[in-house]
Order: sequence, then structure tokens, then C-alpha cells
Amino acid sequence: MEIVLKLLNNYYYFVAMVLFVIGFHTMLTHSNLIKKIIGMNIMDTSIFLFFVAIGYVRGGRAPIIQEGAGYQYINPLPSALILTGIVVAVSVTAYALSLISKLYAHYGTVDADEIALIRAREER
Amino acid sequence: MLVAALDFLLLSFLIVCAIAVARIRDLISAVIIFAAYSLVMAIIWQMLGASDVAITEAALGAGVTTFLFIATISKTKRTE
Amino acid sequence: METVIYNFLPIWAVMFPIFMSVIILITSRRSEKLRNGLSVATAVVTFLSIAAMYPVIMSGKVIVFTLFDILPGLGITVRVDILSFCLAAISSFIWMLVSVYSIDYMSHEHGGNRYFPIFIFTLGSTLGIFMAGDFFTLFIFFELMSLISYVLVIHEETREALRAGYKYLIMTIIGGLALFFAIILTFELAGTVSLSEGTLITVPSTLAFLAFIAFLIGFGMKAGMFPLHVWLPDAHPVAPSPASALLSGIMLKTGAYGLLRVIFHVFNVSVIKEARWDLLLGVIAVITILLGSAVAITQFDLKRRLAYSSIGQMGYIILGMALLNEKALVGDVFHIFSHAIMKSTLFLAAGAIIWKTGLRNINDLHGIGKKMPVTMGAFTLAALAMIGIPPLNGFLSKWTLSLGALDAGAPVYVVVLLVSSLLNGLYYLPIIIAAFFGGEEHGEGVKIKVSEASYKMIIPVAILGIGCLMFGLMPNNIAFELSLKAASFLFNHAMP
Amino acid sequence: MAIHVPVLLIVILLGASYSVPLLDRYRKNLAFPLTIASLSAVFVFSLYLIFLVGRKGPFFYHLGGWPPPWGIELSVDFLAVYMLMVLSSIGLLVMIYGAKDLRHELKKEVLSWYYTLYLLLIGSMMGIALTNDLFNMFVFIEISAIASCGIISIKEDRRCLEASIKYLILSVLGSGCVLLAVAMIYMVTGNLNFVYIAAELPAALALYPFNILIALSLFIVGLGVKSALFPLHVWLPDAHSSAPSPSSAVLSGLVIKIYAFALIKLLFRVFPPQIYAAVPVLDIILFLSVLAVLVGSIFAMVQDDIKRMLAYSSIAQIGYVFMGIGLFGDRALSGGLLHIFNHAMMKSMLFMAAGLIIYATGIRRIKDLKGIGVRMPWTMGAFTVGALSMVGIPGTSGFISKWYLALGALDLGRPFYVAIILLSSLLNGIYYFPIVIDAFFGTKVEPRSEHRDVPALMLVPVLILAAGVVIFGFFPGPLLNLIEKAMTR
Amino acid sequence: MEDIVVRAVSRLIVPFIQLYGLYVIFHGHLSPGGGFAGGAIVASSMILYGISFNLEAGSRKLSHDLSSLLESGGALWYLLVGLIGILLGSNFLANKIAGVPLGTPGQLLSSGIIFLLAMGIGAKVASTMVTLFYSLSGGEDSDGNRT
Repeated sequence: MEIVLKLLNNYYYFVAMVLFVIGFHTMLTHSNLIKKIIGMNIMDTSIFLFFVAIGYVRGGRAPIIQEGAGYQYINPLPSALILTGIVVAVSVTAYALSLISKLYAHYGTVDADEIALIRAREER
Repeated sequence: MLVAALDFLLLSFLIVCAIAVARIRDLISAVIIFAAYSLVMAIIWQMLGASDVAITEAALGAGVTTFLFIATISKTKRTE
Repeated sequence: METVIYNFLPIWAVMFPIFMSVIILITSRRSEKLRNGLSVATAVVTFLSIAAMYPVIMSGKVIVFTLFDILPGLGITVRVDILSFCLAAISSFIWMLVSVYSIDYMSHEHGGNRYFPIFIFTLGSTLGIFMAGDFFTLFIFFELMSLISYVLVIHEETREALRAGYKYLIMTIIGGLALFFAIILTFELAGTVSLSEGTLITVPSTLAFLAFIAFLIGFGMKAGMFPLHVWLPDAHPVAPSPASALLSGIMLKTGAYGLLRVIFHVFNVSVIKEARWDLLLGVIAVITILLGSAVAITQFDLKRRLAYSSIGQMGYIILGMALLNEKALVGDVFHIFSHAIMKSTLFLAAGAIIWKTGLRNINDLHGIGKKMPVTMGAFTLAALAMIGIPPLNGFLSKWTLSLGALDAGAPVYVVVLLVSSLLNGLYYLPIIIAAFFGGEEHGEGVKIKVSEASYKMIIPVAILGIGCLMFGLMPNNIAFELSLKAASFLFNHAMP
Repeated sequence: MAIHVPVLLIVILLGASYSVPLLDRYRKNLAFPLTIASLSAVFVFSLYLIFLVGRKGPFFYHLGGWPPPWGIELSVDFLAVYMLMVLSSIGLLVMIYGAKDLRHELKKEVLSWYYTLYLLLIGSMMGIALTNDLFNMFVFIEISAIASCGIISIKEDRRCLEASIKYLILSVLGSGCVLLAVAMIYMVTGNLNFVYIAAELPAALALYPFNILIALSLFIVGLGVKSALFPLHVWLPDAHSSAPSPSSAVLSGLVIKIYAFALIKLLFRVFPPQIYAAVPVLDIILFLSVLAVLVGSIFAMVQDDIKRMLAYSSIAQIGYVFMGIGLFGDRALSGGLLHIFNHAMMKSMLFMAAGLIIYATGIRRIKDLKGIGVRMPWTMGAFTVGALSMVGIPGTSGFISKWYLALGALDLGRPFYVAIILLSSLLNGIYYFPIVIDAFFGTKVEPRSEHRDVPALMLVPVLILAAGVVIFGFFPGPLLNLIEKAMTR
Repeated sequence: MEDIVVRAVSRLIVPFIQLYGLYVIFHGHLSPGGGFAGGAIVASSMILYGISFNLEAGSRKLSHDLSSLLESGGALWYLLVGLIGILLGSNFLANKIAGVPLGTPGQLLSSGIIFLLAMGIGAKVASTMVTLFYSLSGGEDSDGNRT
């Protein structure tokens, strides 16, 4: 019961973890490379969700200063971090996709297992 | 209370989307669902007060990333 | 404590050959004569610089010099005491003779441009081992010598040589790693590995035992001690004969020297006696002696037989350490001298025969003594000394060893010595008898016209052969004096 | 001005990195000189930093003038300076070597992109070494991951592409773990600065022990994947062997080390020591490192491609670094740190030597290398020095790091690990020496027709590194000094 | 996609998207968004143009030379602006501390160098994204895989 309550209180963290596991699992188990990259994106966004949830102050407002208002703001630092994180994630995605299309040109498939098979056959 | 309900709805939508992305075999569909996932994620972030992140995610996760995925898939195979 | 003198001379004696080896390598492309001349000159100068230390050492002083530190507290240090001097003197002396011998020997072989620099470099590193001031320096030169002498072993580059060389290399690495382990354990236990610090480990413990075993493996490997001797009978015969003479005559002794230092510097007599490690050494020594001699009988390749004989003789030296008393130690150090002289005589003589006739099989050597009387004469002297016939130096060392064994209250070792002498006789005498009294057929009735080898080869052999006789005839010779002093020095050092 | 040197290092490299493609368009022949010039400048600057830190002591640099908890902080201490020295020296030498080799291995159009990626890689690694901020470290780790995948995939043959996608995916997994760990740490401490986290963590440990433990293990897994710790090494052999030789040299020599270095920094500077007493993380690292050392060597023995063999050997050698981390004593850790530099020298030299052989003759198979030493004595001489150093022969730098690791193991009363080190040295000997022996002695092979002369420019870096191995084998004093200071908290 | 509706709509909408992107870039210090998000928006407008007309027409609008100039130039601009801090005697990327005039809060020119930085970032991101898209969809020779 206690655990359920704890979960209810921290449901953002919980959802973030669930998404992380889904993303991680997709990345590890699917042999399709594009699927892997989507999994990577899910994994990354889940961590960003986690970050945002850390910075969230209940009842706080977005950290945009307006004159003369005494609001309580949410922590802006995680947002700054996530922005950087998104940049990184997008660049990795883009790079991975360009690699994948080149791999397709060479192997005719985007499936990691099939590529490994082709490689194994070649080396024999 | 309403806000909390909306939260739950959006979060469960996220999970459903994520699982759907993982399970669906048509890559284009997966990418579209992923775009929806990104948009919902952007909404959640906006609700959490991180509007900077939300706008970036909306532009990138739902926009450019999807373009890139689709461009790649159009050059390669569509089904897994 | 000992009186210490700081002097550059030992460093010079180590570094000069190493430096000259580079010069020789450079000049060897230009002129063969220059290369040979430089090699001999280097060996002579090195011998002279070692000999120059004689008066200082004889007055009981110790020469110490530290070059630089590699790790904090561990550096290249050089230290010459009486034991170091004994070994350095005999090795540089024999090196000098062998360098003269090599000139003609190598003129028929390929790769002289490689041989001479390596040969001189090995001299430097071997002297480095003997004159090292701590185990760290010793280790560095030990590895240097072992790796460089690999090139000497595989000089012929036949398939057989390469295989033997590979075995030698791997065993060397294993030995080096064991030594590394031992030294690091000693360093951890004692905080230093210097030879000038008195006994390093005074209490037997598990770690100390591990260190002892590791030392035994490391140095025993080089000394051809029983279960680790397997590389020796392969590696020594395949090397060119002058190199075999050095490998068997001198480089084996580096292992023996290391063991002496371990027993009397790292540990001491009381620790070893208390922990009964001397028994272990004794058993190993007996097995080594009997095995080496017995297997030598079954070998018909001349150099291979000599190599097995070396294993047996190294057994004597290990036995001398195991007895842990001063008399045995005298015999031990003297046997290092005598074996160095005897074995190099034998290998050089065998080399002269092979060089002249190309024959390696013992059965082909009938009547060779009549054609090469000087060579075979020296061979005979050395072989008789090996067996232990009285007026020769081998007899003197065995006699002292036996006295030591009796002193230690272990007459069984005397029996072992006698048995092994008998076995020695069994494999040396037939060669001599056949050489002088046998008919003149070479194997399948081939007649080869043979005369003596060139004088550059005979003279070193003859000098060494006469050495066997002289050191035996005169019991008060310089080598024996040195042995006496070295033994008392070591023994008193180890008895607090 | 002196105070700005640390940030200038990164700015120079990134600036040069972005200018190269521009230059390539307008002044083609200036791209390479610019690369070399920036790398040399960085090398000089990092030497200057060693001098500066030695004289004035460690200092911090605040980006944007914002002091820490808010701003990003660069910490210029002995540890960082040591790593900067390693990165800049090896980086410069490998690039000098690459001048000719890349022209041979890559297409002309992508040459300038290679310089871009290379400078980006070195710059980001310097960032990892310098930064004192957890998230900033993550960003640099990601940049270096992309750049290092880039310098593999840039040689567009299918093996490289496959290797780099494998590397990319595993490395993204690793950085996902690192990012989550960063989030965890931020959650419990509210800080990203190393110093502040270290101050907060002991108190936080009592409140949220699980979060911190999860963060610790995620760091180890994430950085372990990137530095090819044993069961996570699967990407390394393909990636390092198929890449162009300069890439292999810098990947094996520097890239895997920088992550191990980051882990050292985290474990040593950030996490409180009492956590290691409570949970056996270090023992797990130690166990894995033992496996790495042995399995890496055993796999290396059965390879017949020389670069693949070197790659497997890297797995074994990174095991030494992790063994130093796992033992966690002062001397063991200094052994590990020392091995970072020593292995960087040895392995990049070996890869460059292998690259030279491939450049000159096209031979990759170990069996075909017989007699190569007679034709390429200098190259194989350097290779021999590297092999000796791998085995740990005294007088080479490999010996010094082994000595320290072994002493560290004995300090903790664990002679077993000394035995492991010795066993692996023996294994190293078993697979390195036959190559050397075959190269110099034994059967001579006919010189093949496609023999190409080796330009001096390629040979010089190899010889410099070989000399470095020997020099630091005899005079490791300055290095040890630096590491000793780095070890003091 | 030769659809007249799509073409007409996108012709109409692209300028507005671009304007919005520029707005996001230049108001990064005042409102949500910034160089990166704005750059991505500008890029997506160009990609939209490329998709709805055809790729060749799209890539003609932003030539390879220009985009690579923008890519490198954007990053270099960022570094150069960062150096202003050092030149003014403070640290790298220093803004207020170095004495850069900030202007009045709430106005466009109110953030010192951040405004300048955002411009650089926006240009780089936009051009990089476009290059990436074209190289992925096979519009031109693919070597734009860096960020």
C-alpha cells in the first residue's frame, strides 16, 4: 500500500522509468536499426521527462521574468540541461540515420542481424 | 483534480504510444506514432512549466526528427 | 659494516661494452676487420677495467655507485663486492678469449654483423647482473641479457634453432615474471631490495615463502635447475659454438649468482634453516645432478651432450648453496670458476671440431685427436676435470664440496657426487678414447682431410685447457683465494 | 591571459574544427597545416598548463564568469593537466602520422571532414578531462562519441559502416545510462558541480541510498560500455580494426581511456568513500578487469589480422586501468593512471606501425608478415619496443605501470592480482613475440611488387613514441610526480 | 507530391513559419525557445518547401556552398562572440560580468551577447538540419552528417 502511495506521489518519475525501460528494451532487442534509433529517442525523452519532473515546483510558473510579479518559478536549470540534451539526441539521431542509409546502400538491409549474417558469410 | 486527471491521461497515452512504437512493424506508422508521442511529451513539459523545452521538443521531436526518419525510411525498407 | 668506496669504474665496465656495441653495429657495415678489432679491443678493455678493481676488492672494500633513480628508492645502482668481482672477472676473462675465437669462427658463418654487436652487448649486460647493487638493477640487466642472448641462440636461423629459441624466449619471460613477482614481494616486505642493507627478510612467512619460490623459479630457470631446465638442452647446442660456450659457461652462472644473493642477502642462513627450505634446494640439486648426468649419456650429438652435462654441473652449484656452510660455499664459488673454464673449453673445442669438419655426432669423431691434437688435448683436460680426476680443478671443487657436505652432516650428498662423477666418466671417456685411439673412419667411411683449426681459435682453447690444469695443480691459486674470501664474506654477511 | 588557457584549448580545437571545412572550400592546401598548427598550439598550451599548475597550484575557470552552482566550471588540477598532456601529445603525433596515411586510405573529398571530426574528438576529450560539471561532461562524452564514430565510418567501406553503427548504438546506450545517472545525482543533491556534489553526497547517502547506488552503477555501466570493459567490449574489435589507422591509433590510445579517466574522476572525486565499503562495486570492477585482462589476451592470440589482434589487446590493457580503479589504493590507482599514458603511447605506436606496414605492403595478415623486419627495420623496431613494453620488460614504460599496479595489489594484501598481472604479461608475450621473431628472423619472403616507400613524416611519430616508451621506462620521475600530486585529494 | 493544394498552402505558409522561426531565434532571451528551437523551425519550413515542391527546387534555394558556409560560420561566430568576454578582461562567454551593455529588460536588445549567440546557433542549426535532410533523402552527395 505504501509503495502505491509513493508511486502516486511520484508518478512522473515512475512513468519516466517505465518509458526508459521501454526505450532501452526496444534498443536492445529489436534488430531493425531504425527501430533501435526510435527506441533511443524514447529513452532520451524519458530521461528528459525525469529531469523536468525534478525541476518542477508545484504551483510554480515558467521562469520568464515579468516585471513586478512575485511569482514562484520552477527551477530553470533542468530546462537548460534538457535543451542541450535534446540537441545531442537529435544530432545522434541524424548521424545514426545517415549511417543507416549508407549501410542500406552497401548491404541492402537495415536489419542488424541480417547484416551480421552477411558479414559472417563474407568472412568465410 | 482535473489537472491531475489530464496528467494521468497524457502519461498513460505516452506509455501506450511507446509500447505501440515498439510493437508495430510498419516503420512509417511507428514514426508517426513517435511524432504523436513527442507532441504529447511537449504538452506535458509545458504543463510542468518547462516551456523552453516544450517548444524545442515540438519543433524537433515532432518536426525535424520525423522528417529525417521519413527521409531515411523512404530510401530504405518500410517494414521491419 | 663494509668499507664503501664510490667509484665510476664498475659503471664504466658495464656501460662501455653496451656503448661499444652500437659503435660496432655502425662500423660493421664499413669493414669487417674494424668490427672484429673493435670487438676484441672492447672485451680486453672491459677485462682490464674489471681487473683494475682487484686491489681495492682484495682489501675487503666494496665499490658502490648510483647512476640514477628510476622509481623512488629504486635506481640503477652498481655495487662490487668480492663475490661480484669473482664472477665479473671470470666472465670478462672468458669473454675476451671467446671474442678472439669468434673472429675466425664467424668468418664462415652468416650474420657476423649481427653477431658481434650482440656479443659485446651481452658482455655489458652480464657484467651488469654481476655488479648490480640491488635486485632491481639486477632484474633489469637480467632481462636485458636474457632477451638479447635470444638473438645469439637463434643465430643459425634454422627451423630447429627458431623452435629452441622460442622455447627459450617463453621460458625467459616466465622466469622474468617470476623474478618480478619475487622482487616486488621483497620490496613490499622489506621496503628495499638493495644488496647493501643486510638481510632483507628476517621472518619466514607465507609471503616470504612465495618470494623464495618465485626467486627460485626466476633464477633457477636461468641456472637450468631441474624442472625448469627444459629449454637448456635445446637452446645451447643450436647456438654458434662461441655463443654456446658463453651461454653454458657464463650465462648459466647468472642464475646461480642470483640464487646465492637470494639465499645470503634476501634471506639468511637462519631463516632458511628454520623454514627447512634448504631441504627443498637439496632435493632439487640432487635430482638436477643425477638427471643431467644420466641423460647426457643418452645423447650422441656432441654439443647436446655438453649441454646436458651443464645441467648436471649446475646441480653441484645448487647443492653447494643448499648445504649452507662456509666450506661448501668455498667449493661452490670455486666450482663456478672451474665450470666456467671447463665448459667453455669443451664448447670451444667442440666448436673448433665442428668448424673444421662439420661433424657433430660423437660416433663420427673417431681418430680426431690425432688430427687436431691441441684442440682435443684441451678437450681431454677439461673432460677429465669434469669427471674430477685429481690434479685438475674439477677435483678441487668437488673435494671442497664433499668436505662441506660432511660438515653439514649429510654424507648422502657425497655419495651423490661420487655417483655423478662416475656418470660423467661414462659419457666423457668414450669420446676421448675414441678420439685418440679409435680408427679413422668418419661415419659412413668418409675420409675428411683435417688439420688443426687456425691459431686464433686454438690459442683460446689452449689457454683455457691449461687453465683447467693450473687451477687444479696449485691449490693456492688466485681463483681459490677469491673463492675463500667470497665464501667467508657471504657467510659472515648472512650470519647476523 | 594565462588564466584563459584551459578554455582556449577547447576553443582553439573547436574553432579549427569548424574552420577546416571553410578553408577546404577556398584554400584547399591550408586545411592540414591548420589542423597541425592547432594541435601543436594545444600541445604547447597543455605543457604550459602543467608548468602553471605546478607553480601556482590548481585553479578553477568559470565559463561566462558564473561561479559554480550556476555556471559551468573547468577544474584545472593535476589530474586534468595530466590527461591534457596525454591527449595533446598523442593527438598531435597521430595527426602528423595521418598526413600521408589518410590520403592513402580516404577519398579526397572527405579528407577535410576527417580533420574536422578529429579536432572535434580531441577537443571534446579535453573537455571531459577539464570539466568539473556533470552535465557538461555528459555533453562532451556525447560529442566525442559521435566524433569517434565519425572517424570510423568516414572510410566508407561496409565493415567500417557496420562497426560504427554497432559502436554508435552501444555507445548511445551507455550515454543513456550516464544521463540517467546524472539525473539521479541531480535529483538527490540538486547540484551538478563535482565539488558541490561531493559535499552533498555523504549526507544524501543516508536519505536516498538507492538513488545514489543506482547512479553509481549506471555510471559504471555507461562508462564501462564506452571504455570497453570486459563483457561490454563487443563493439571494440570491429571498430578499432576496420577504422583507418590514425583513427585506430587515437581510438585505442585515447578514446577508451578518457572514459575510464572520467570514471576515475567520478569515483575518486565525487562519490563518498564510505559507499565502497557498503557495496561491493569495486570488487565487481576488479572481477571484470581480471576477466578482461585474461580474455582479451586469449582472444588476441587467435586473431590473424594484425589490427584486430591489437584491438583485442586493447581490451586486455584497459583491464589494467580498471584493475587500478578496482583496487582503489593510492599506488594501484596511480598505476592505473600511469597505464593510461603508457598504453596510449604503446598502443597508438603499435597501431601506427601496423598502419605503416599496411601502407607500404598492403599486408594485414599476421602470417604474411614474415621477413618484414628486414625490409622495414625502423617500423618493426618500434613494434618490438611496443611488444617489449606490453610484456613489461624493465626499461620500458609498461614495466613501470605494472610495477605500480602490482605494488598496489600487494598494499591491499592481494597477491592474487599480481599473479593475474604476471599471467597476462606472459600471454602478451605469447602473441606479440612471434610477430617480432617472424619479422626479423627465419624464412625470408620474396619482396612483393606493391612495395611502397614509407615517407619519413609517417615514420617520425612512430619513432618518437618508441623513444618515449623507452625514455619513460627509465625516467618516469616527472610523470610519477604529476600523478602523485593528482592523487592527493 | 505534385498536389496543387499542398503547393499552394505551403507557398503561403512557409514565409510565416520562417518568420516565426526568426522570431523564436531573436526572442530567445525573452520568451520560450531560442537559437536551437528557432533554427529547427526555420529548417522545417525549408524542408516543407523541399517536400511539397521537389527536392531539386528546395536544394537550389539553399545551395551547398551557402549551407556549409553557414554551418561552419555559425559555430565560428559563436566561438568568436564567446571570445568577447576574454577581450573585455573577463572569462570566456562572459556577458554582464565583462561589462557588455545589457539594455533595458523586456526589449529586444536586452541580453548582451546572448542575442548574438542565438543568431549563430540559429544559422548553424537551420543549415545543418536542411543539409541533413537533403543528404538523407538523397538530394545530393551525402556528407552532411555532422552537428
